[in-house]
Amino acid sequence: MSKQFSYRMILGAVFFTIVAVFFIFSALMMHSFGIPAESAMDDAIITGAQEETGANNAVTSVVFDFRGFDTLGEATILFTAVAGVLVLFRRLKK
Amino acid sequence: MSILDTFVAHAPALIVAIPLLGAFLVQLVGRLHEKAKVVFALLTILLTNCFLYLLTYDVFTNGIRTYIFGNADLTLPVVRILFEVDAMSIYMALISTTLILVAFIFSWVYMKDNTGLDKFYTLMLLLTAGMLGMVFTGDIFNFFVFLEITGISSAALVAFWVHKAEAVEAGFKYILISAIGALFVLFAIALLYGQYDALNIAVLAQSIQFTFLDKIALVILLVSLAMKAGLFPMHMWLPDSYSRAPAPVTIGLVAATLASFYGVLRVIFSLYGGIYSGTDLALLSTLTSTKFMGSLLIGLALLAILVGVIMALRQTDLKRLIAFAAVAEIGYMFLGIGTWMAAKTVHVDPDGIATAISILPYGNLALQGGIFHLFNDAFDIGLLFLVAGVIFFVTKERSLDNLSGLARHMKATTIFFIIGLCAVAGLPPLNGFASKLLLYESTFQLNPILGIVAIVGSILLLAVFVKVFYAAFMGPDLIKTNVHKEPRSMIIAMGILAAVIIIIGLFPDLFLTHFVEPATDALLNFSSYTNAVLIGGV
Amino acid sequence: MIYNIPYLVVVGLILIGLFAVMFKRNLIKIVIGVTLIESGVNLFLITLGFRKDGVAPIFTGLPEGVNYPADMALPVPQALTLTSIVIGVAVLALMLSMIIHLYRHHNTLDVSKIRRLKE
Amino acid sequence: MSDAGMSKIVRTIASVSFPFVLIYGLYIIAHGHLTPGGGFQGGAVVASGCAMILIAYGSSWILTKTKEHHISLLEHAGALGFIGLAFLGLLLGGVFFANFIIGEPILFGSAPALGSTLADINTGGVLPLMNFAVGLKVIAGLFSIILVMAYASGHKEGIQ
Repeated sequence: MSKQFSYRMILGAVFFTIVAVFFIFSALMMHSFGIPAESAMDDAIITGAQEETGANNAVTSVVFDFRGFDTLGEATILFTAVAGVLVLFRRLKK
Repeated sequence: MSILDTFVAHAPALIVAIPLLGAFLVQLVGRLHEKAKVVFALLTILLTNCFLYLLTYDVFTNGIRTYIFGNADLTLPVVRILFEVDAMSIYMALISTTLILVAFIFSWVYMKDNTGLDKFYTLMLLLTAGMLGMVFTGDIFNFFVFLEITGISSAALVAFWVHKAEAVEAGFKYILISAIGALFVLFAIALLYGQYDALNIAVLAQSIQFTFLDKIALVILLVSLAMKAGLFPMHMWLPDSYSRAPAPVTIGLVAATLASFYGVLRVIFSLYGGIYSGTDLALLSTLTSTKFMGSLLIGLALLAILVGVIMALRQTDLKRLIAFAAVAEIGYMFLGIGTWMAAKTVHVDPDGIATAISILPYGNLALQGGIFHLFNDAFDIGLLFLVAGVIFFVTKERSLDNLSGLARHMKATTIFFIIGLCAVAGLPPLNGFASKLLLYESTFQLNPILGIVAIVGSILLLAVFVKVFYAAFMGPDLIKTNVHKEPRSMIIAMGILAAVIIIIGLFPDLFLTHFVEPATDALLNFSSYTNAVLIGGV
Repeated sequence: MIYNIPYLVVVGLILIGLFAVMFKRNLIKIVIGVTLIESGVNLFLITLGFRKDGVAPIFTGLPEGVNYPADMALPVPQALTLTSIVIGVAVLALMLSMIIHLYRHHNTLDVSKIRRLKE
Repeated sequence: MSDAGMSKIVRTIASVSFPFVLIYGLYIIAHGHLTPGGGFQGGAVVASGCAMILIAYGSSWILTKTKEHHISLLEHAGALGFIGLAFLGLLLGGVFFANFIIGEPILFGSAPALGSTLADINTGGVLPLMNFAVGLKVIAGLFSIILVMAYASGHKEGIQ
């Protein structure tokens, strides 16, 4: 246990406490569970899902249509991870 | 509608989609021929650049352009993802694509002895797509997705030389930092979503009330994005990953760091722009918090400058030294934002009643300086990293103790290093001087000490690099005899950056009026950013 | 206030994860901490989308008498959570691969013994 | 460990239950636009089935049956299919990610009646196609991650 290490521990503990206090406060100040404060966007999606996308499953309609570009990004992330893992375990000699 | 108009209309989507498509294809193309993947990756970036130049012309003449995915009509409430491209996004995208183009040219010879090159180019293209997505998107969750793409691909690239323990360690640090940072960004997004049921930045910006939860979300967003941008107390990952990655990847990382910095700008000026960029009297109650945040950013920025420079003085590893100089440069950029925030003032009439809020002129000057410096930092630090890469490639040495007399063998590299040195230190004929002068002037007006610290930082940077110059380029010849000339592709790559540095150094006014000022105005013009979405500006 | 217990659970999960990341010295435990934070954030997103007495936002075989959209859970947080889970898997895979390499290089998982990059 | 495979009992149970896992996963993918599920979820189910086979038989055995780059090819096919559908939306529907099939008299083209309906697979436009593309991508992607990591934990030299 070097001196620098304990110094870091104290700083970390202070930081952690601050984060904890703020997070607990924010949890207490959220709107009540089960009663969304605002739902205009989601209501529009639920009503529009069948007509606009032809899907009975509103979640799928969000995933692939309303927010399709996010899903492209998500598939890209999986692709990135596969490429990354393959890079890390590649053969190093030609 | 002519074919060119069609291209411009779809350019925002295509600029992100083309590198993605290229990334999906490059491994298949790479099976054809050894060099095919490099050529293909270069062509992809060039095509992206073509669309970007078209879009640049359009945005700088016609203003903000939006692109809605999946449906051409904008319906309220905004349910679909949309891209919102303003001058600031274009400014960032130009920097990123140019740096990536240079990195690809540089990697032609630099990476030729490595295996797994097809995946290297895949990851580089994904990194490009991620950065471009980050700067173009107008949707905050989409921003998070692209932040993750950028983070994951760059972490894998940092660890590209897996046979070196330090590279893997740096990669692990990077992915840990970026994963935690991104998760906290997501938490903040969820806080905002839970209150306003919106994910579009413009819609959120319009409806934000600055409640306690909004403040927490703001703090989380700023801290995690500043961490990814390498601001002072959270910069520890930056020298590790910058110095251990292959040189072309380091260039990409510089651009990725700046994309995170762009996130900070977007959060302050667009997402919370109603509070921070507004000058309504109704904002009087938030003025204290604005000024406090400004002072906090100034303090951290000054510490970043000093710590970066002092740590750079102590380094013997060339790339690590440049990385600490990069920490200092990032400090200058944050100094610009901080000064802008602190430069708000209240006008009081004789009865002591506040009549108006305004931003002092030097505030805008400081912001311009910061944004100008963003560009200069990318190119100067990028050039220096390339020089370090060439030295590493030729001599296989990274420690300054073992380098000497390089100027005898590598004339071109020496010249490029001198250009980079002068630009980073902010010497008059080059671009670093123009932006730093703006920062000195404006910060000096806020508080003389700030200006003095900024100047001292620059002088120390000069000292650092002069020391490097004497250690590495001057002095007796190397004992090693296997020093050969630098390959031509590397000279071209460095030449592009040096040419940009010199041209902008010679004509800073033109660049300032045609690029920096529109970008700054786009950031400051909060209502046009929100109105482009809310009052259908398709 | 009593209805905010789900949010407190979320915050608890995130804090446990953060604690593990900040104070544990075993690499695997640090990664477990990251996944805990991620689960906390995912849970937070899902709790935001819940509507009291709501049904899943799926029209196939929807029971009689459900008036939508007022009685349906919000679909967007579920889609966001899906995205976030996949991102979590990707990050986890890459982290574990790097840990395998670090273990090969150093023969230990202790952070304090691995750290070579200092200053 | 992961390389040697496991006992005969485990192998037999794994190979008997694998087809059921496969069919269940494919069902989830195919009905993604109608019932809970979709490309990611179904793909994860199938990939976990593949992981079960991998654990039962060992990564070396798998690598004698198939090569890693074949799986990688499948993943590319999935990714290209997905982004290709998005580009087709640009060409045929006028916008990137346009749902260009819905309303056309082709497969998946019809729109469902509003409100509570029975499951009709012939709806959803590009959604089922995207589900398939993403499903393929997730199966191949997750399986190649697991395969490479399992192989790497037993062997020093890299794969491919």
